[in-house]
Amino acid sequence: MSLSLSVLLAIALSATAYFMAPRHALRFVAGDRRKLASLPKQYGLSAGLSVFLPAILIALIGGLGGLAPASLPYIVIAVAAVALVLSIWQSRPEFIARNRAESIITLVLIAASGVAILTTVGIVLSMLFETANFFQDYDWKDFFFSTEWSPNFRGDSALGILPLLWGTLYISLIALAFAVPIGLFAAIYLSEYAGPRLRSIAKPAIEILAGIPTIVYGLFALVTVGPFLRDYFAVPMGFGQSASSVLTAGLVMGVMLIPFVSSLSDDIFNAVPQTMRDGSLGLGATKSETIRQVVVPAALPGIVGAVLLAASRAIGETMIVVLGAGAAARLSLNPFEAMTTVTVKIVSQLTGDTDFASPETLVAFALGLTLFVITLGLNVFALYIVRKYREQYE
Amino acid sequence: MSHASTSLLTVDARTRKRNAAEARFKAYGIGAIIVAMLALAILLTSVLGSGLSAFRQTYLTINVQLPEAKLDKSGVRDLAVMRKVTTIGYASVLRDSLLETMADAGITTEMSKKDVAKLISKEAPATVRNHVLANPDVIGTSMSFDLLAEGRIDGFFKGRVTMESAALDGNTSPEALKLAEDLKAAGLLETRLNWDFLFAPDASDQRPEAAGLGVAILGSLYMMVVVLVLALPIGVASSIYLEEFAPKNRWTDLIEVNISNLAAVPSIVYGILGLAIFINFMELNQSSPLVGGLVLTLMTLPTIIISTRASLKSVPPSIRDAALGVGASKMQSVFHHVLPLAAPGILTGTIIGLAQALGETAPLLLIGMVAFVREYPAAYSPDAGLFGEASTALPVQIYNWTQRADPGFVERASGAIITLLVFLLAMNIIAIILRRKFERRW
Amino acid sequence: RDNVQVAGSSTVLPYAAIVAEAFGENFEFPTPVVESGGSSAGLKRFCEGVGENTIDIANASRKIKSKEVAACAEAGVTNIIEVRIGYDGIVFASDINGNSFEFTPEDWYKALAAEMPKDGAMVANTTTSWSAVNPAFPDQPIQAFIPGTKHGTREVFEEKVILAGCEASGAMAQIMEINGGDEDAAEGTCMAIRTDGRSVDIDGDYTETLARIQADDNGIGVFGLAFYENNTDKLQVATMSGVEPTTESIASGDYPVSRPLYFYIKADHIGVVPGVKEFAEFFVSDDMAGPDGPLAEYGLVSDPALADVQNAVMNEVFMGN
Amino acid sequence: MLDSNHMDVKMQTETTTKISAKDVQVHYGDTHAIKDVNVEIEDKAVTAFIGPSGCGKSTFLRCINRMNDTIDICRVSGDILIDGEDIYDRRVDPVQLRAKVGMVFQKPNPFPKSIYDNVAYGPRIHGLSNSKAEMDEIVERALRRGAIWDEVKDRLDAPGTGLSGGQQQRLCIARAVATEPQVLLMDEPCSALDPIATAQVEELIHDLSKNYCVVIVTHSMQQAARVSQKTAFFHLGNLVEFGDTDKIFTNPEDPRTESYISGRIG
Amino acid sequence: MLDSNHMDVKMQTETTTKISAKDVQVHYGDTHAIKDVNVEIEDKAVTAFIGPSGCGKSTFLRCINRMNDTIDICRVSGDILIDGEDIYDRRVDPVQLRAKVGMVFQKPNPFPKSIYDNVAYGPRIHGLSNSKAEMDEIVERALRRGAIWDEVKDRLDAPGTGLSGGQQQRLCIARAVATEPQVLLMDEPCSALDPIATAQVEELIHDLSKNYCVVIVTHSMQQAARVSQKTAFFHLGNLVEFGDTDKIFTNPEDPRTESYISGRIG
Ligand SMILES: Nc1ncnc2c1ncn2[C@@H]1O[C@H](COP(=O)(O)OP(=O)(O)OP(=O)(O)O)[C@@H](O)[C@H]1O
Ligand SMILES: Nc1ncnc2c1ncn2[C@@H]1O[C@H](COP(=O)(O)OP(=O)(O)OP(=O)(O)O)[C@@H](O)[C@H]1O
Ligand SMILES: [Mg+2]
Ligand SMILES: [Mg+2]
Repeated sequence: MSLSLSVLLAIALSATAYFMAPRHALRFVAGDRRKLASLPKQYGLSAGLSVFLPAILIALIGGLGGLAPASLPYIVIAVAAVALVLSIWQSRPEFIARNRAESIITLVLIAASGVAILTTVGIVLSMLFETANFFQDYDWKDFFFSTEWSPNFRGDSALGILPLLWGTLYISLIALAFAVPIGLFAAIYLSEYAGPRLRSIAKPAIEILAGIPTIVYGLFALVTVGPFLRDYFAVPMGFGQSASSVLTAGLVMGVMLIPFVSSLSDDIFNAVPQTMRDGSLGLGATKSETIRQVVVPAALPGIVGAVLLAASRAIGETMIVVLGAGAAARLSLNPFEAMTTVTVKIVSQLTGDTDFASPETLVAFALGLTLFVITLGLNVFALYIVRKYREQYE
Repeated sequence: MSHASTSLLTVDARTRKRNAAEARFKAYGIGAIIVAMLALAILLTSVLGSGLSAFRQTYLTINVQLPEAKLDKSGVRDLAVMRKVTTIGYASVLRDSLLETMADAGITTEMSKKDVAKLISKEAPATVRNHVLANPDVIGTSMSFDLLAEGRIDGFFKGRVTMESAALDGNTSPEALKLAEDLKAAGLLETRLNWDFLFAPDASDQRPEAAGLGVAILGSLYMMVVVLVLALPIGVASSIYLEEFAPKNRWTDLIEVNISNLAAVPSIVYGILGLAIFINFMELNQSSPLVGGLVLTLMTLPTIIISTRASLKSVPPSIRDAALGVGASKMQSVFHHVLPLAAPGILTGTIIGLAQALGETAPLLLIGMVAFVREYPAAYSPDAGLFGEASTALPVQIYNWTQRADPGFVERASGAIITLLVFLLAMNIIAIILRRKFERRW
Repeated sequence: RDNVQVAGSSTVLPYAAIVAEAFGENFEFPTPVVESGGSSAGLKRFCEGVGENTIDIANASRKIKSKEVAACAEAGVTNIIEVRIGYDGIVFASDINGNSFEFTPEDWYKALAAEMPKDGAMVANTTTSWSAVNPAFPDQPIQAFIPGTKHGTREVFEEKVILAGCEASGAMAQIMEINGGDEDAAEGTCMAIRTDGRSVDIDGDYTETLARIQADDNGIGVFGLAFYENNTDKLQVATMSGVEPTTESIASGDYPVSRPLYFYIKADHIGVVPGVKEFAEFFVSDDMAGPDGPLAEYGLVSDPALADVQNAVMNEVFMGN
Repeated sequence: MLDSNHMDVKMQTETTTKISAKDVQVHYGDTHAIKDVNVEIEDKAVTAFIGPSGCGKSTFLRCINRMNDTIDICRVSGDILIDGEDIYDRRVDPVQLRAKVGMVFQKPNPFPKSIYDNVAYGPRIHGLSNSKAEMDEIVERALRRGAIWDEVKDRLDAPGTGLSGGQQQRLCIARAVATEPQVLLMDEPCSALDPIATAQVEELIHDLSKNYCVVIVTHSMQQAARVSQKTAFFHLGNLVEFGDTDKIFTNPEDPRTESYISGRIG
Repeated sequence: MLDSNHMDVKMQTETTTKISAKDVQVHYGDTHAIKDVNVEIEDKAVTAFIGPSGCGKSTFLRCINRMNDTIDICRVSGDILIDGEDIYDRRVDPVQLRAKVGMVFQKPNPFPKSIYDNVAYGPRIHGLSNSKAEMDEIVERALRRGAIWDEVKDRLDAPGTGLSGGQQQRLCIARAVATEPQVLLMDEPCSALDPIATAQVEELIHDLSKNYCVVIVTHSMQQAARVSQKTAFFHLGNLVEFGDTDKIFTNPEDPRTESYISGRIG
């Protein structure tokens, strides 16, 4: 018997438990559900979950890493069957099934949050060893403090992270400076001014922007925006000749990020109770004053969440940066110059043709880990801001 | 006070100023919407403009002679023997048949036989060969085939290739285009709707005309099933725990920060993780939609969690109190009241998360899904299990096609982008409708 | 697993895909899965170990490094068959409507070097026009699109063009004079490319280079021969030292800038994963990799010593033996 | 003390009309909430709206400063004139209207901001102060008038939502008077207040009515009798009777008014 | 009519203690909202909490069914026993407690659902009905007891949030009684009600007290006098006086009670 078949069987058993348990309990009280300590469906839920979870857990743990003994499927089924009998036997009128069901669900919820933790652990671990290998070959001081990034095939590469960090920061800031106001204003307009018709069309339409593959944005940056900025701004203003620039990538990325800010903020604005608005309007505030001073502050945690999400996307984006801002690592204030980001270099060093055991490739892991730590810091800061300025309505 | 005796019908100076600010504010809003819509319109027109033609294709109608002497020398119709004749052999059969068909239609050309044969797609011999192997009886007869025309010819009828560009092009010539026009006049060549674009597998760099999205669509579909089935429940469950149940202390702060931070992890890092955990440790099949889906699930989770938590936060506590007050448990108050009110935000997070998952290439690079795959993956196979067979995905196909040298793939890539957007809309439409249903003010 | 899994260099990918497609059409085996992701990632996956969930063949646009072989051996991958499938020509091309060029390595050195020796000291390269590099050239601003440092092509470009130009122009000797005869350092100095925007690194692929040239008529880009041959209506190619790049001139060695392409077979998978050996043999067969085969037609420079390669595959000759 | 004050007010009988409503109808979707209401509300006086729960008092009150505009399904027809100007005229700016016609809502709705900011909000947007000191003064004055200063003076930075129900109500009153509106609409301003606080708020209402027009909704007949000069009795969306408070409570014309009044308890 | 009923109740003096609080202290962050309260609340009787706004009535009420658990910054110490069991014991499930101890909040907070669902929610989660018909009955009965049935019977599917203030308040009362709690805590249940509705709710309270323990917060002395057998007077977080309602209103012991009572108006 295969493991998947046994899991299917376990699911069938838990479905049986789900249907049988309430009946069993009702039998004691002659079908009068009011005499049960919990709702009939809670008996079902409790029993179904008590059957399903242990079985699936055993299947998962046993199935991991291929250490499954041949008997695993039978164990899974045996556990499910025992749990079935026990849980149905347990379904008596005085049994508080809701508590059981809820404690199981709480466990499930905790396990679900565990996924995020495990992911983090996994990410850190999967990068840690290679990062350590990298620092054996390459001086950490040069990595963190050198302002030069120029890998080559000869083995004397300069791998300073600073220009990459600067590029990441610069491009992300430009992208956010474009996307956050536009996204916020779009959200404000949609939730506070627009009629339901416009809203129901515009919101999903703007969300398409998040779904357009980034290569399209990249080509748009490369073919249209880049030359435009060069010809009409950079060259006349004497900022240089480069078609790819931080500004190009930032703006185009900003377009992509609009829906991240607008859609989520719009939902949050909508959740602010109308009485808050009424309170302000009743004092003779204009709609915009109400929005700026009451609605937006009340929605702040959600907005910060949306902006964080947008910022995260900006930091993680590659294609738009490659095509819009180029691949040259550079420390410069000029927004019309080509620069590049940490993420771009992670991808290019990982997918390049260099020796996979050389610092030029391993640097990708060090870059990833460093970025991880830095964004962690930024997130702590964001949490602090939210805590400090949060306005909780009733 | 300043406004003590003013008429309501005349607007006083301060109000005028405030109204101007109001109008400006509103204008910013409209402006923002217009900017967003304009950007969308520009991007969509450029994609549609260059991609719609991918759904049409040029076909040659050739009366193919299937001589026994060439295709089955033994004459016993033994499949094992017949297989020895490769597509190269069939290519020469097709060349001869094309020349004959042309002669029958009275079309002449200066070009060499070899160049004439180049009008036929390199895919065509395989088409004919497969047909013959499936129906050995047809050997010795002649039969009419609709075969793909070569990419540049196709491009010519779609306006991508011109006589001038052909003159410079090493892969075609004005004469070839002229010949194609003649064939068209004779009714032997036609540009028509091309469903194969959606259903055929990818083709190699030499056959842009034959490349299709079948495997990619299937792969993306499988991955999205995995993502939807895992990411939404896990994301919502962990947000509920963190927002509603978890004690508020340093640990939960840490987890909160940590989850926001996961959103900022470059997607390729999830590929590294997926390679390490799912392929090397759990020994799942590489290039499989299952692994792809798991990696994308991990990548999408933070998006869903962040948006879900934001919307859970925005539900007023009085609603929770009301439910608790009638004796609902915390769990019930959350599932019965808070969650429905937070649903719009959750669905938004899902829409955005799925959009990202559907369009992401980088993490798939490291788990082997950025690949040339021609065999359709099965949803289930005894060896590979659920979603375990090698496949690609739509963004991967787009990424691959944009890298190919033959300009014919530009159109294909745009066509694939259109398909991806349609796929995305189809996937999100339920979420969008549901979200509208749940949207309410109180 | 019943399909062959191939991963590695994106330069080799198109060739491998062409072969895989034909292999699937003409053999009873399923079409192999060919992944891209770069030589480095491909070899890394290749060296992860032996077994069903590791790949069978790694494509590479360079020779496997000894460090990598060691890593492979550590993971149990000891029996590796190295197969050279041909050469990748590297050409310089510009917009079809622009000026045409006849380059020498020296021109490229003078145009792109970060610093050049002048009067016994290194000075930054401030040349902005091709006519300043070589009076024979038109007065066109220098704008070069060269492969980013992740690309194997970059290595070839630096060594076979820039370094060669450095030596040919005599700059190499002057640099050694300045730095006191340190040859390694001098080579490094020669190959340092200016970063003032005249030369733009392309981390993407040739389609990006093409798009950049189309957006900027002055641009001159580095392409693979195959890419150029598929886009002759948009690009004009420049000669190098008077030789026009074609499969023939490269095969004969007249055109100097090219590199070999390889794939590596995990011999332990032969007989375990069906079709590995058949695929490899088919790949290097005359029908495919020969001078008249589809690979050559697509732009691969056929290996003059293809017969040796075919033998090595047939006899499963391991590396190092 | 209160009584003597009332006498003063009732002396100056000849007053001008501030608000007049003509044939006002309000629908919430299909619900006909206000039916054909005609009423003239005097300036510098207190008018009380009474009537059973759900009869339309709040609805009518909200019409007077066009707060009903914010309810999508609400439609208002007929004319409401303030100082002879139709407030539903297209030229009327509801913002200016609401600055002139302040409102205290039935459910206290403090902003999720500090107590200080709650009160300072109105003066700030109307530019009523030039300096921090002036604003402090305005806030203190408003909180004092709202009879809540003593309770919150030590925690002006605490959030307004963390107050008790009655405190919130008084905070909202303070917030409304801080902008010095000409007309003040108060929807059950004392519902959550203890007798002493109620007395203080009634005192405030009385004070305000010397200069402004005050309309209150109340369920307490006693309160209506105490503070108002005119009373309007609503029933099922109709304005059944409107007239001098004395008259309504002692000698109502309509049998419905009669029975409502007499049904009163304690 | 009411009076005669009151007589009945006051006859059966010997009652059992339902709720007893010992040394209860409540802090909101730094604010000390309840100071050392000790009280014994009788079963099958109505206890009224009175006191000036902000004195801690709601806070104490919310302690009794542990609704304060939901406020992060709120800390409760001391013991509260119901039927002799400490409700702050770790083994006590607040959910079961709240099913037993129902609550009507000071600010009406209907769910953003239909009127029907608002009322049916409690019975549904407690499994009080076997069928749709039974549920319909429960809902109707609850709405009738909440004195709102006539107003909403034609629009049970309309959202509860679209009701008038007083209607919402009665809806919340109906919602609370629908689950038949043993103890009902009502925080100013009549604050937004007209006299007739108030009378109906008082009637309900009286009915309930025959079988259950009812605690109400009110600002109306008259109401306290009318409906309650015991009255507790809070002041600045202290329980100043607790005793028979008659006694408190006629002969208070504490001067603070005295002055609060005498400050009453009308
Ligand atoms: N959530 C809270 N956060 C901080 N302080 C609070 C909170 N809720 C109430 N308080 C404070 O605790 C004290 C008691 O409040 P409580 O709500 O119990 O008063 P109350 O007697 O019900 O008054 P009212 O009659 O006005 O409703 C008040 O000073 C109030 O400001
Ligand atoms: N937002 C709304 N949507 C639909 N109907 C409403 C809305 N607000 C009020 N109603 C209905 O309109 C009628 C009048 O309501 P209104 O709020 O004016 O009553 P009220 O006189 O203020 O009552 P109360 O004394 O209870 O506050 C009621 O029947 C009510 O149910
Ligand atoms: Mg009202
Ligand atoms: Mg209270």
